Amino acid sequence: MQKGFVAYNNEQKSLEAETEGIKNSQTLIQKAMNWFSARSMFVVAYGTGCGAIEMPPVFTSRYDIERLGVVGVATPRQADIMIVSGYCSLKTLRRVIRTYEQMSEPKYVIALGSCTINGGMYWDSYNTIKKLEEYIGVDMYVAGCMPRPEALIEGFVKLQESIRNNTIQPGYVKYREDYAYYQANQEKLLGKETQPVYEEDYAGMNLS
Amino acid sequence: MFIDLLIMLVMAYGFGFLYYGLYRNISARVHGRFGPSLAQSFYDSIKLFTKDTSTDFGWMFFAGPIIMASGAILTVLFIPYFNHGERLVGLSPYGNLIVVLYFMVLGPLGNALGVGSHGNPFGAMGITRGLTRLLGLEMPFYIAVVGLMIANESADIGTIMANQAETYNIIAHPLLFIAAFISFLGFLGKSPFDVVGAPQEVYSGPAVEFGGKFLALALSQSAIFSFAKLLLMVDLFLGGADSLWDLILKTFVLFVASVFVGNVYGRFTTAQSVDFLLKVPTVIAIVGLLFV
Amino acid sequence: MDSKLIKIFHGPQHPGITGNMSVELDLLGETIKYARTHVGYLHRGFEKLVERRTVIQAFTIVCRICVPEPDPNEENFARAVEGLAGIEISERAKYIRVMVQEMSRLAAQMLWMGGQSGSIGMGTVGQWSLFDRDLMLDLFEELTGGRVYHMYTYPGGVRRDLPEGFLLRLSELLDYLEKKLPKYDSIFFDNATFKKRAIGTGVVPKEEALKNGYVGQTLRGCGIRRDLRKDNPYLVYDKLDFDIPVFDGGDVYSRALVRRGEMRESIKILRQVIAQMPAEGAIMQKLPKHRKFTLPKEDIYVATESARGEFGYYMAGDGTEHIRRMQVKGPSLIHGFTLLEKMLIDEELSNVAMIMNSLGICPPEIER
Amino acid sequence: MKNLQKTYEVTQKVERLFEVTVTQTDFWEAVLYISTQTEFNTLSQIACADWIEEEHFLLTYILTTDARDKNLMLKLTLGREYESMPSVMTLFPQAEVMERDLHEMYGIGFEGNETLYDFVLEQWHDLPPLRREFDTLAFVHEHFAFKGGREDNKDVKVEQKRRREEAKKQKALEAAKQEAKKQETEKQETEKPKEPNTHATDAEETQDKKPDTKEAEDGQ
Repeated sequence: MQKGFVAYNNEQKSLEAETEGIKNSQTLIQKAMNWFSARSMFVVAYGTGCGAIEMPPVFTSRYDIERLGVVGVATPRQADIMIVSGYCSLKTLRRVIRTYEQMSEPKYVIALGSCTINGGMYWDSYNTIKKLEEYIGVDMYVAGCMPRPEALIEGFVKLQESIRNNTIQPGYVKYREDYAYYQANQEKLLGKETQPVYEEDYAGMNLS
Repeated sequence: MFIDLLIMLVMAYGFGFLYYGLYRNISARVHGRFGPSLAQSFYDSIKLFTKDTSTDFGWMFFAGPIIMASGAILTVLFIPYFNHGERLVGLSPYGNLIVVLYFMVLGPLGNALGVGSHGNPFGAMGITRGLTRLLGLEMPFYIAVVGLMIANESADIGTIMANQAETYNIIAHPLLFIAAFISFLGFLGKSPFDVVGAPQEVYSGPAVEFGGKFLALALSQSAIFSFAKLLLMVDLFLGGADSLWDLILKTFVLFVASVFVGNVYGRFTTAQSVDFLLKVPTVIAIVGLLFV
Repeated sequence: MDSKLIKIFHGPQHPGITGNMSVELDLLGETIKYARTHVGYLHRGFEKLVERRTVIQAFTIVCRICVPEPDPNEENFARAVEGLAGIEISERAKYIRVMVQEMSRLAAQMLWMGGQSGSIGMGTVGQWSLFDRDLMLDLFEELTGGRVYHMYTYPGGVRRDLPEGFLLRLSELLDYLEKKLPKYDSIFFDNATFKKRAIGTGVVPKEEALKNGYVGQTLRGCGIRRDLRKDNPYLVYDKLDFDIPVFDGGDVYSRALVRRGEMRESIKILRQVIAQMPAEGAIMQKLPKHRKFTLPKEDIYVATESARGEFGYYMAGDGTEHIRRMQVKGPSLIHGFTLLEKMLIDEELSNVAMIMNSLGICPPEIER
Repeated sequence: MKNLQKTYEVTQKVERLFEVTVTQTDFWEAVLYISTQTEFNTLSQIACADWIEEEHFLLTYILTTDARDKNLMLKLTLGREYESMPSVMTLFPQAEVMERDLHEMYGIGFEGNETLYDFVLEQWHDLPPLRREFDTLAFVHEHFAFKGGREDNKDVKVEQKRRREEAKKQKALEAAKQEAKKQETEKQETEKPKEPNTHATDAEETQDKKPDTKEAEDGQ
């Protein structure tokens, strides 16, 4: 057995142990709330990478994810789920963090593609991040390059199940409680300005 | 009386969302797919009510959706549900068509107040578009309604309904109906007049900063408001309803007609839609007015 | 600077933008007074990654350069490597490559149709056309094993032979599409609202089109008959009989009509390919082992007509198994900057999504 | 084409692709002449290759005709020490964005182009990334963390070399061990019959070795 796999397995076990404690401690109202938030999901589909090309098929007539109550919306304010569809370059990561922080709780993140898990095909690229969960809370990974639409749908179904049964600790709770950790990671990579600066003025014009 | 009003509101809420669900289902069939469940819109609204709100732009922002919702609620309360009925007439004996038309404008104005306070340019743009479009919508609709008022020599909705016992206004005044229907499409916010919240252009417009409970309130008011508009059209042109089934049938037919138009046509720009509304339906309405 | 202007960023997270890029707009009311494109949200440093990999390893990543249509990239890469290493490919492989190119072109046009109709709020067309595109992707999956990324056009030929009965299924799909295309005409191309919005919008001046290096539908939409498949034929395009649709309005509607014509031409080409393809022949030339596959110290430029215009690759070898430099120039590079920034001025905000879609701007190929 | 052949030495690379080489000082004159006097009047790409061994960049201006049927590569070499070129923006407006790209990726300056600010990178303080001396792997290991299970994330060649050497050492060690064992068993055989335990440990050792070699193959 190799070192890395052992570490990984331990990580997995600790995650599973953590979630078993939460499972049974929900009231009837919480159960109902969970049921409704699993049944209706508003998605802000931020096409950060190649994964964006498999989103139109998922949302249209071939795969029709609206059956499951998943609808696309335009703004992060209205959304429950953000799909980070593929690798994030450093410039995109700033926007992803901003989008994530604009969403109101409860919010979930589905990371699409191998490149969000460990860099995937771009593991030695200087401009893409390798591990999304260091910077924002991630609830579901869909592996593959590209993942098929069925895989994305499966990801949604699994996420809905786990929300309904309350079997995961949602990423946004981790993000809120461990904000210092996430912020330190963000600042280590992006510098002090972890969110895009729009005052920067290229052609010598003022925003006012 | 009070129970009556409550039933009217609940019915408007329920039917509004049911129709919205139907709209999603019918469009899904046009698209060649299965579509969500009929109750999906209920789930959406309940879920949105349980969400947190992450925004704070001052009290004016909170007041916006509330004014919007009260506009919709007042509109629906002043429209009688049934033909010469004792029940579910709401406040209509105390008001008339002119009051209803006034309340219909209240919603967008309240929206404008709320949206103006958050400073997002997309929201301001959406509101500007909405008010500009309202200018175009009101002209043909008001002319058509005035035509009806002149024909019936009354501004009371109950009287107009009662006068249609033999021939519906849709047959008696077809031109007025066409004009009113085109602007009714615009009032519903369907293609080709859906310029206000166009996601590809202004990023869902006025609702750009609304999330969680505010969005839920906005959705509920739009459901109630859509049903109110359907009711008004049925009352004015289809002779009102005798029974519950009659009501459902007539609103449904009108609704389906609007859904199909919305699915086939693209979106005009703001200028084009106002241009179109001020030319085509207004001219039709004026010609219709001459025949009255 | 006028203080009445509102500055907005159209994108990167915006439904009306073609991918992950943004356009910085200064608006007076809803009229655009100043526009500037910002890219870099998708930069992966492909050109650096290629330098670190061997030729065959690099082959697997080039198709990721442009997501909606990866095949012109593979074709370019394969042709550049063949040109440098001096490999001649067989007749049958050429025909298969033409087939892949045209299938990918059809799929890309379907995707474009969805985007173009979605940009003016016609959801129905997009739903239908994406379904039809998916049928094409199913065939791709059968042929290559991948829905979106195919990694099929290999230096020296193609990676696998056709599956049994593939051409039959392809021609069945073509029959279906031929029946379906008139429906798109009636719901989309002849639609009153689309005509009203698209005619006279986003006009490209004819006199600057050639000089400024615009390519593809942008040229053909303003009446200039330029297509690399005819002008600088590669593979077996000189043996095939097809037309280049040309319209001279220069606006969004003309470009849409050009694409409409191209879909029919692609079907025509595919039919000829099915009829003429030699049944026998090697699909793959014998290549050296991949650790020993070296390129001479030479450089070359190859170009392919993709569904949106000319796709050019500059490639230089350095005598080792690595590629020294591979530089990509997609059609969006010029369209997204030089053309778009100029064209958006004095347009309405409502038309931004429509214009970007009609130019076919695809950000991943701008920044690689 | 004839005009071009009169003034410059043109070599044909492949069919419909020609090459002209100029020096840095002659460049402006050449590009002006070619774009106005010959049929190659449009720019389709500015390519750049970094020849770090020969200490220069090779800039290639790829020009094409109105008929788009021939391409011309106009080549020149440029020193690597952040030198600058005259911008061709006035001749070809589309050169603006290409020069901006090259400026960011190689640090080449273009005189006359005023848009040489951030193009695809944002707040980048390192070397221009496409220069050969910029090591992307070192950069990645410095700035990013990998998910567990990818500890083998190293430069393939170095890692292969290391593993091969390790395997060699291991082999030598084992050979030495076995030699020693042989000698021992030979010694023991003279005293005692063979023990089954030694076989078991041998088998374990070989199993341990297997994943390493397999992984090295995967790494390719």
